[in-house]
Amino acid sequence: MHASTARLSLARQHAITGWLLVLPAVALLAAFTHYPALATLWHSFFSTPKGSRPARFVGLENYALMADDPVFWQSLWNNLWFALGTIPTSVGLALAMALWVNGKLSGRGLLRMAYFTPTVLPMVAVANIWLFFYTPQYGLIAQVTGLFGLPSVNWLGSRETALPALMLVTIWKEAGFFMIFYLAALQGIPPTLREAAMLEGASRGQYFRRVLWPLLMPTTLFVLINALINAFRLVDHVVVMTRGGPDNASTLLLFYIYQVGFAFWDTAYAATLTVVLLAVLAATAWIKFNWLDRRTHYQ
Amino acid sequence: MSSIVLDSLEKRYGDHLAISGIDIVVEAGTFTVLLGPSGCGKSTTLRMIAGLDTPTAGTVVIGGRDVTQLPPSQRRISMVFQSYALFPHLSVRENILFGLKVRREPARDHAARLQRVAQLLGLDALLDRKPSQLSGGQQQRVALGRAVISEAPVCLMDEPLSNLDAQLRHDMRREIRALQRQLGITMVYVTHDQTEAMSMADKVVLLNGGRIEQHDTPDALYARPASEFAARFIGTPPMNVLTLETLHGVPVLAGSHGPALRGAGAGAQKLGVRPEHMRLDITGRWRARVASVEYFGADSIVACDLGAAGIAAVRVPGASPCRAGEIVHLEWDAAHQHFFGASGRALPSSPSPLLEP
Amino acid sequence: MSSIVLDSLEKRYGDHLAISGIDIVVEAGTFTVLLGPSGCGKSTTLRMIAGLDTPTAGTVVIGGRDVTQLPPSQRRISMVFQSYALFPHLSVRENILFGLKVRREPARDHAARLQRVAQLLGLDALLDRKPSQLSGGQQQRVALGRAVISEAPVCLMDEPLSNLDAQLRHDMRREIRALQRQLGITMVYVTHDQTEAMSMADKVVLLNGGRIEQHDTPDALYARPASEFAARFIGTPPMNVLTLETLHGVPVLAGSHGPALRGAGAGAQKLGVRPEHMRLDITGRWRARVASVEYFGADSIVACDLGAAGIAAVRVPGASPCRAGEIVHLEWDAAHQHFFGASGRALPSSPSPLLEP
Amino acid sequence: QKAPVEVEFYYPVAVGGPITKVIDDMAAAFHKENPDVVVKPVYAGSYQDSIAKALTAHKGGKPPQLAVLLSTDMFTLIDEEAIVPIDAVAKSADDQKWLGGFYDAFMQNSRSGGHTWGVPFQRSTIVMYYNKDLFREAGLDPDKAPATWTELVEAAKKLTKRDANGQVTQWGIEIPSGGAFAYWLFQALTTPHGEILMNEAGNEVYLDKPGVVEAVQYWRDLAAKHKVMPEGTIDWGTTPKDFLERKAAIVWTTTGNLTNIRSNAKFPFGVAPMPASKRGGSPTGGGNFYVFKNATPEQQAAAVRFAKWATTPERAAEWSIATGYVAVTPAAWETERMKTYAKDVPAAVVARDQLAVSVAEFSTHENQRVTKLLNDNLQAALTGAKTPAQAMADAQREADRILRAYR
Amino acid sequence: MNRALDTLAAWLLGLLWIAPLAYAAWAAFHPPAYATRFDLFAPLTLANFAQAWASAPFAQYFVNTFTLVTMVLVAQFVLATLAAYAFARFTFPGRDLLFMLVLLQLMVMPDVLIVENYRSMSALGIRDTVFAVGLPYFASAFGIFLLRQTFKTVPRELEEAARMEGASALQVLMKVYVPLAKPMYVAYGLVSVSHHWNNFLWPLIITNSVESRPLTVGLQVFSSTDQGIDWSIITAATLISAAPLLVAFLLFQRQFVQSFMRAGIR
Ligand SMILES: Nc1ncnc2c1ncn2[C@@H]1O[C@H](COP(=O)(O)OP(=O)(O)OP(=O)(O)O)[C@@H](O)[C@H]1O
Ligand SMILES: Nc1ncnc2c1ncn2[C@@H]1O[C@H](COP(=O)(O)OP(=O)(O)OP(=O)(O)O)[C@@H](O)[C@H]1O
Ligand SMILES: O=P(O)(O)OC[C@H](O)CO
Ligand SMILES: [Mg+2]
Ligand SMILES: [Mg+2]
Repeated sequence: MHASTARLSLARQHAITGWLLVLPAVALLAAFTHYPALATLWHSFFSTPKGSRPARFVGLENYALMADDPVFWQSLWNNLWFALGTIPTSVGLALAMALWVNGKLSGRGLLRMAYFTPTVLPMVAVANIWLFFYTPQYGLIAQVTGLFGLPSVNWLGSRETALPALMLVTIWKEAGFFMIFYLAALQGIPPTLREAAMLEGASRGQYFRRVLWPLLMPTTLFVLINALINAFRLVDHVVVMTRGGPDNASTLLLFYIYQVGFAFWDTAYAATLTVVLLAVLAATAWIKFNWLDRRTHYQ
Repeated sequence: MSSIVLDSLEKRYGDHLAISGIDIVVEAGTFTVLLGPSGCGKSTTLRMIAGLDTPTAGTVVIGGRDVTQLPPSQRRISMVFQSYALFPHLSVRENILFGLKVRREPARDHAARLQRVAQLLGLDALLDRKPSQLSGGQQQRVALGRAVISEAPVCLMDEPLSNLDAQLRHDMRREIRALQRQLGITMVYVTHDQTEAMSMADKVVLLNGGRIEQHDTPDALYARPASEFAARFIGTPPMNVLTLETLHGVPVLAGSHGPALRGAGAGAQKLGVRPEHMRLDITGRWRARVASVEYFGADSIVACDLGAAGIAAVRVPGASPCRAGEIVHLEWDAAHQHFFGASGRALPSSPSPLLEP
Repeated sequence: MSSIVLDSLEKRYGDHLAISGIDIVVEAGTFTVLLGPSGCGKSTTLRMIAGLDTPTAGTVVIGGRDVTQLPPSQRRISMVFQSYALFPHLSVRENILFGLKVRREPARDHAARLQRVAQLLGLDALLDRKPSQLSGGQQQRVALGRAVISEAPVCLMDEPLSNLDAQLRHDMRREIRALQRQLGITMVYVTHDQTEAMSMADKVVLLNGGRIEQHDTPDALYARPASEFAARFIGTPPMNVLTLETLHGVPVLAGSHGPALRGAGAGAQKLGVRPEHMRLDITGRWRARVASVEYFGADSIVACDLGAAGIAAVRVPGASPCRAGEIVHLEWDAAHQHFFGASGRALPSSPSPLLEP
Repeated sequence: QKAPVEVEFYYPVAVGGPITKVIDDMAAAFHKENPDVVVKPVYAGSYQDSIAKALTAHKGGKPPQLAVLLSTDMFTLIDEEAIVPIDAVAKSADDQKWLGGFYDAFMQNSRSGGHTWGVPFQRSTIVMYYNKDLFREAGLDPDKAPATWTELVEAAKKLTKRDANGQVTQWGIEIPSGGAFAYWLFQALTTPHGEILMNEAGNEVYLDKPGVVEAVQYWRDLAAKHKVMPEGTIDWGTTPKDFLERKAAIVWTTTGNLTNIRSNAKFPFGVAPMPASKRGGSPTGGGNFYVFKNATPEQQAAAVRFAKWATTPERAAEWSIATGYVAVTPAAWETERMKTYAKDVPAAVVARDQLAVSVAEFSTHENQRVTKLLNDNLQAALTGAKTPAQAMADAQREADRILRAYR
Repeated sequence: MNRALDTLAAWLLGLLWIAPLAYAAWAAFHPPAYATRFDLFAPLTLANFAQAWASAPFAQYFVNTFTLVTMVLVAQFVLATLAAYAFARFTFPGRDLLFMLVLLQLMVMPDVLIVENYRSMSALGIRDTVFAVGLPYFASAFGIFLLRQTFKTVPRELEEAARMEGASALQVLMKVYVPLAKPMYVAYGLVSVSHHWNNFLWPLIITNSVESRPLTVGLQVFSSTDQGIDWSIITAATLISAAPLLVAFLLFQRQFVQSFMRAGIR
């Protein structure tokens, strides 16, 4: 056998196996994600078909429209604040929770359960419950603050507090979710490393910063990207709790898209907004991914 | 300076007793080697001293302070793990400096100390590599470096040289010993290499099945093994232990017709003689058949079949002219005889004049 | 049966050349030991043979078939990893049987084969444990068991005994060798233990910095080292290499006034004599000062300072009566002299009559 | 024998109780009487979910044949060419009579361009619920609800209670303004103030009229000036609870809430029509039957038959009693069951009586988009971000931009 | 000291986190009058559950949901495992591009795709089936991404050892990677099940009959806000539908704290 042809065939064999392994997943993804997503992109260059009025090619008109749409800009800004407000906190809390319930804390089975409940509860139901928490005067928060003689706040009804109130719900919903992944990842870290660090006189904080945190980077990367995407994807609670109000103070981009698409039935404009959202997400996620993945230690 | 006192230490894993009844005093600034067969509890003992595991019974006292309940980080101990336990995400440099950094030791010393340790261990060129890019021996040296640089008053090493070649190991041995002396470190050291144990130790603790078999100086361990186990464990090849029987009231090698063995105390069941203390001698009093010959460069080991008494290995210098199947005669000095009773304990009546002043 | 041929094998990691120009022929059914200092490329070479890494140049031929591009699973090789590579989620039993199961070897044999291997390695009582519940040596034995049970025609072992005690290691050595002979396995074995190399190998490949330094039988390696490096690497303690100079046209030890060294070829810069071939002798022709004495039980090493020529270690049987600072005289036979040129290569003009037929 | 015609029927659930069961029973009963038709009821979620589901199905090529959707979805459905006019299917004289038998107020959202597109089914108006105990405590006549805007403010002032710290413990009035319904409640202010917000063709709106701005100002003043209503927006969903918890003495919400409040109120309460400014009145609300275009003529005919059957006086009465919605034909109120019910629950009559002065619910082409901008601007005004005039001017401008295409 | 502080913080957070569930339990087991008032002596009742249970064919919905999540879970495990393995440990042309395409799915909002996917399901003739509810989720970018990260942290040596023993690529996957990633599988499984257990919009739109609809559609009957919120009923229904998940979590949570990668400790 000729060495170079053999070398080629080994590489090819490897490649073929690789392709075969990803094929089923990629085919399904293509069918149910990429094809519809492409169709969406395509539609963004057309007008919305209405009944017998067919779609006609309008080029970038939808994009121009969007640039002039104050609600779009407001929702984009809201979303950025929302992302900034939720991502670091929920990821940080998730990690803290994972460390707590992974350690020798008393009653950690129960705690694990407590942290995980947000993931189990359906968002619609949860949003309704939070609605009660936020209700002025007799809502749970009002009842508690009332005990201390503090004024009752119209959390969801004021422009200043509506978005932060939604952020809190999101953090609550996400932290436990991400905790699960941190918890699982912690299991893969050999305990000797902790022992070695402790012997070297490392405090728990130092062990965390210098050993655990870098070793958890793959998980953090995963969680960060998901948190980022979720910041733009979770809207169920907006629907139930504020419908974007008051006066768009809590409108998030996807909620707006949802309204444009499923309430206004302006599918072309919804597609346009979606393309922008996709682009923003893809760009940040890709940069983040490439940047972090290269710096991530995978043993 | 820190002495180490282990008082009736015990560790159970479920219903498996890994170690028990371990009483050891390691004096400050001395070098103690833990020796024993695989699985006898050496690493477990080290881990108890380090505080990585809590003993199920007993206490650990370091420098006069009962540290049994103290976390490892408060014991001021450095340790080389048998499995290295290198931080996979840190470079060699960062691995070695890890302790200095977390203990916030003055940063200006780091470079100099690192440089010294790296040079000592031949790691200069590898400082920027990750552990996964190192060979086994290089990884082990990094583990060693991490322990050495800390200059902690107590240092535990678990087979720190097992993956190094003879020469490097030889150098390391000397360096470690020098460092330990110079800094007055109290060292507990696990090794399988007897040369290492013999040449480095102030005291050797021989473990067997989780218990102490003998705790002595290397010389004494070699010259006066307290039991058949100790006798067989020390020496390469190990001491020959031959079965005795009583012929007309005098002890002789089993299956032989004499001569009577001088110095055998009452109840002697076994005779031990080290291979290096036996010689092939045409005038030798014991007749044997050569079973095999192994050549080791500097010397050869001739295995001689003594029939019912067993097989005795004889070390002869250089290449041996013997061939398997040949008949030879063996001889040894009475001074080198060790007698063991039925329980395997050494019988006191066998002095070793050669080693006595 | 499978011979192994490595043809100008090379492996680069980035711009670091781990091995290069490796040409080795391992004949079918023979036992080859790879020897060399830490980081010289032993594991890398094994990994190329196994197919775990692809060489950056050169070919691997096993049993006459070019397997350079074949995945490991198609090479019918078993291997003991230097770091064991035990499956943490499987019990000892499952670890050992792993290969049999994935290769779908007849299930009815499993029990018997497992039992034999477990007994051989003293793992009987540990079969249901997970690797994390084993001591270092026990883990190593499991790794060994996994390789041994497969009875593959080619077996690679990377320091398989480094964490075992002398006695167990001794037994294992014998067993591995017996098994290898009995099954006609082609074995490539990495070890740092020279005794192991010397006593087990048919051939020894001595590597240095990724290149072959010498490929020879153990005897030849000991008796006729091809270079100063080989000379120094083999033997514990290693061969003494003393500096020469030319006095009135004849080669003498540096700084000495003679006597002239017989047999020194032209261009000889260094003289090598093994410690076991030197003796302290009142009539010795070379005068030296005792620098230190180390006692190892069976013998002692006396380090003698020969001034500008260097320090020579002399092995003397038993405990030596010398004390540091004493003046002694050294002697050796001309037959044990090795001469090395400026490049470090051995000069041909120094026959070793003792070992010649 | 021919196979029975199948009619897929999407319906929302907007009120509590086992509605799905009631609908299933209706379909079964219908089939018993009309063996040649099988109506397959499909629960389609809330109003929002239902229109989403129906239009998705329409765009995906497999719409239902019949659906109950908000009356305000009419223009959207027409624009999407999803539905056919009922009168194109129901052409017989009897059918004409049937279509003429509904309250006219309900028909206002069901007609456009000279065609009837929807059949009123679960319809409502806004009513005022008030706590009689609290009225008594405040020294008001519990049997006389405030009937004008001025009276409302007066009463609300008396009904607003503060504790020692000045914290409000009980609000005089709550008019929900959060979520999607702000515009609807707003109509309960503009209608009495004599303003109509859009034309029948649904392509013009009149949001910046001074009267409309005054209505906004009045709403805003309740919180900002009179301090009888909480600042910020008030959630639609929690308003009934506020009332039940005695945190609000008066609330405005749909009559569809009557059953809920009746069963949970621990105090006597009254129901009253919208207080008048220049006149009385409220918008109507709720859902109509629509027949889908994609259906075969037989299915369309069968669908209409079912709608007709479901709105016969007996059925309409039954449905009204089960849900709290207003029975949609005067004839229904003449049935024995309804008469008994009206006697037992006089509050139920208030919504019906209000129909006389009621107007169509705000609905235009691009309905959701226009309502959203109206809602946004109302909320902006209510939270003080914009002046009422500013907010309504903005709303008008935006709406004009959107609706230009439909003129 | 430090530890006590930790424990305190952990529990405080825990209380906060469980508050909604605790509230749900409170409201569900008490008459509506106590839904927002906390009175130790409030009477207990099961009426809310009875009422919720009667409002929808929950038994059938449970079966549907159970079928759905099982189907989705199995498909996701299989497909994501294969793909993640390829992405983590194979090199083939186009790999990075493909991986980016996979990541794209994470970002594409499923809601946006509803119309197109509805069309596809109609074309396939599987509208209104449990299969159609699950199908678009079979290939999960989330799972692929997660498992890829996890597989990448498995020491290569273990794969090498398995390969030396003659294991095929698939055997390596099944016998080394999958068992070592077990905690991640448990995590991913819990999350996937929770997600599909609670997914609403797509099932609502693609299904029409009781035979194919999942639990959430039944639950949604109560969460419409048109009539104001009846917390008692909503919470009762929520508890009914979430109970199996909560129990499953209680059973599986231990799996997280069993260590699988502890070779070579000493
Ligand atoms: N991934 C890598 N990247 C860069 N260099 C590497 C990598 N792996 C190994 N090396 C280097 O290649 C050389 C040969 O390594 P190898 O593991 O073969 O050594 P070895 O002879 O087995 O040593 P030891 O006896 O210490 O195990 C070493 O210097 C090592 O540092
Ligand atoms: N987690 C565990 N569970 C059960 N048994 C254990 C556990 N850890 C260790 N052991 C057992 O305890 C005994 C002592 O182990 P230890 O590691 O101390 O041995 P060792 O003397 O260091 O051996 P080696 O020289 O092989 O490293 C061994 O028999 C081992 O199998
Ligand atoms: O809640 P309903 O059914 O009275 O309807 C409310 C209005 O129509 C909302 O637009
Ligand atoms: Mg050990
Ligand atoms: Mg190696």
